[in-house]
Amino acid sequence: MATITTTKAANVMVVTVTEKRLDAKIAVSFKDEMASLINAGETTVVLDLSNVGFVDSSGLGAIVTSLKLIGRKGDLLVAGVKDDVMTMFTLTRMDRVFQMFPTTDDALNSLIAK
Amino acid sequence: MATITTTKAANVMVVTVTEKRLDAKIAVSFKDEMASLINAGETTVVLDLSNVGFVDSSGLGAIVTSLKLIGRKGDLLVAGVKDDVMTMFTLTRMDRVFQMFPTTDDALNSLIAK
Amino acid sequence: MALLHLSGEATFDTVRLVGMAIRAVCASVSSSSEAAQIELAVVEASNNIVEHAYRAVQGDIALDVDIGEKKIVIALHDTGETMPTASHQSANLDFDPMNLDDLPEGGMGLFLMTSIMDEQSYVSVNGKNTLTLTKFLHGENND
Amino acid sequence: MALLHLSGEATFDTVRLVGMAIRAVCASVSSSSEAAQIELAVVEASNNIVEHAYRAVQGDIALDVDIGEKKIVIALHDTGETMPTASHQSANLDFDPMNLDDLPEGGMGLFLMTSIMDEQSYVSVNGKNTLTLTKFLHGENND
Ligand SMILES: Nc1ncnc2c1ncn2[C@@H]1O[C@H](COP(=O)(O)OP(=O)(O)O)[C@@H](O)[C@H]1O
Ligand SMILES: Nc1ncnc2c1ncn2[C@@H]1O[C@H](COP(=O)(O)OP(=O)(O)O)[C@@H](O)[C@H]1O
Repeated sequence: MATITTTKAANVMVVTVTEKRLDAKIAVSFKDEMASLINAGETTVVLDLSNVGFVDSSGLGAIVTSLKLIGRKGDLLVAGVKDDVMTMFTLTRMDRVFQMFPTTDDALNSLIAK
Repeated sequence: MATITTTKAANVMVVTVTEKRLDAKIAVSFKDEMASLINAGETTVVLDLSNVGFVDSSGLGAIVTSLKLIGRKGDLLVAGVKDDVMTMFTLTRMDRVFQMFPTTDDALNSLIAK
Repeated sequence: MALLHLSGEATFDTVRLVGMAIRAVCASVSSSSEAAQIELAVVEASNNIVEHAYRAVQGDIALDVDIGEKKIVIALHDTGETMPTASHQSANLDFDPMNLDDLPEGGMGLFLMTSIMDEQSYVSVNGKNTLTLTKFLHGENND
Repeated sequence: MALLHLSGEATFDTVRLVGMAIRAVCASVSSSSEAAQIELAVVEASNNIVEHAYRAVQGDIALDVDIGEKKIVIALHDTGETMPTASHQSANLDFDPMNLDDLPEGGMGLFLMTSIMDEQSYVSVNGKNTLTLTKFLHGENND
């Protein structure tokens, strides 16, 4: 079962995590699905976490892996992070690594503005 | 520790349950506190359950005991019942026994209208 | 999908923790209102163990919670007094809502369990009582 | 106030149920955001048991959850490999957020546990490992 759904908006791939928990149980599948997309050339990605109520360090690690895979070729923006999940980003200081936006639209607008 | 707080509005006693759970752990204390009030002559009571997220059959039983104690001398109106707690009233058909109101103010208004 | 065991001393404090834990794990496969009802059924069953199975004596309560995609099965174990057969077979609640004297102040626990859960079985073997409650899940888990 | 035991086979499915149950019982004495953090700490500790203590072998995970008014104490038990002393003493997470190559993809679990919980101890006796996590509660339980 896929952990994500995707929609293409112009040259941006919006990836929505469909699971409520991005944790050790699904981190590997999620990482693989992200890698397929990125390897297929999708290097400007908005990751929509608005369905996600819990992220553990394997889930966060898989997001970091995706960012590294994209590298300097593109962008990985994170959108829709709930408060409890945001704590995970701030505790690990990953809020300074990722560009974070309240909604997918905000993330898309920031890309258009460039 | 008291399970309720009270405020008097005209001849009506508004009883607010302060506990999140009206269950077997506190049903006896709650019943005793209600009995003291009723025995002291408070026979028109609005019971505010807006803080309560869970009621079990001992809690519901204690409310019924209070109603019986008031008897035909007065009134016991129930206000602020949350959805999950309402299910308890409907399953047991106690929603047909008690006059129920969305808020304490609605309950007070219905008494004034009389 | 996964099995979780819960246990503790049979007290009303433990029942609170059990209830909250059950609601949370059920909400992962069920709607939040259905999870709240399952909590109620389990709390009623657990209160009965504290109040009736152990009455004045101490003892433990243990639950096996099986969270599946199609059903939730919760087995409650105690080593106290066995429930009389008459009790768990007559779980009705008849009263006239208009007649104050007729209103029940107790005896609603078994009725609630039966109303909420789809299947219920009770066995007592070698002093160990097990009440098994099953809830079948329907369609999407909408909150 | 009350002690609840949780246990199950050490799998990521069980860890999910444990996490949700822990959050729910902690929320009864703590704020909902603090309860979410405690869930995270316990999930990290539990994942480590699945991934490192048992690695390829099967085993059980058991938790004692002590919910008090002043503190929450959670003890995690396993009978797998013992954590090397170096591991549970060096729980830092240093990296340059601007340097892509330097970003950690793992190794954040112990750091998170240490950041979230107030006290942490680890003992291994006769093949039984126990990690004890303590969180002190402050003031009112506001949601
Ligand atoms: N686990 C049990 N062990 C022994 N007796 C029980 C148990 N559960 C229920 N009973 C008996 O069945 C009766 C009805 O239970 P219930 O409907 O829950 O109402 P209540 O507990 O309020 O009396 C109890 O009064 C008790 O006599
Ligand atoms: N319960 C445990 N049993 C054995 N080794 C452990 C345990 N927990 C952690 N470790 C060791 O400590 C290291 C750091 O753990 P952690 O910070 O959680 O990161 P990660 O699990 O992502 O490697 C692990 O890689 C492992 O070698």
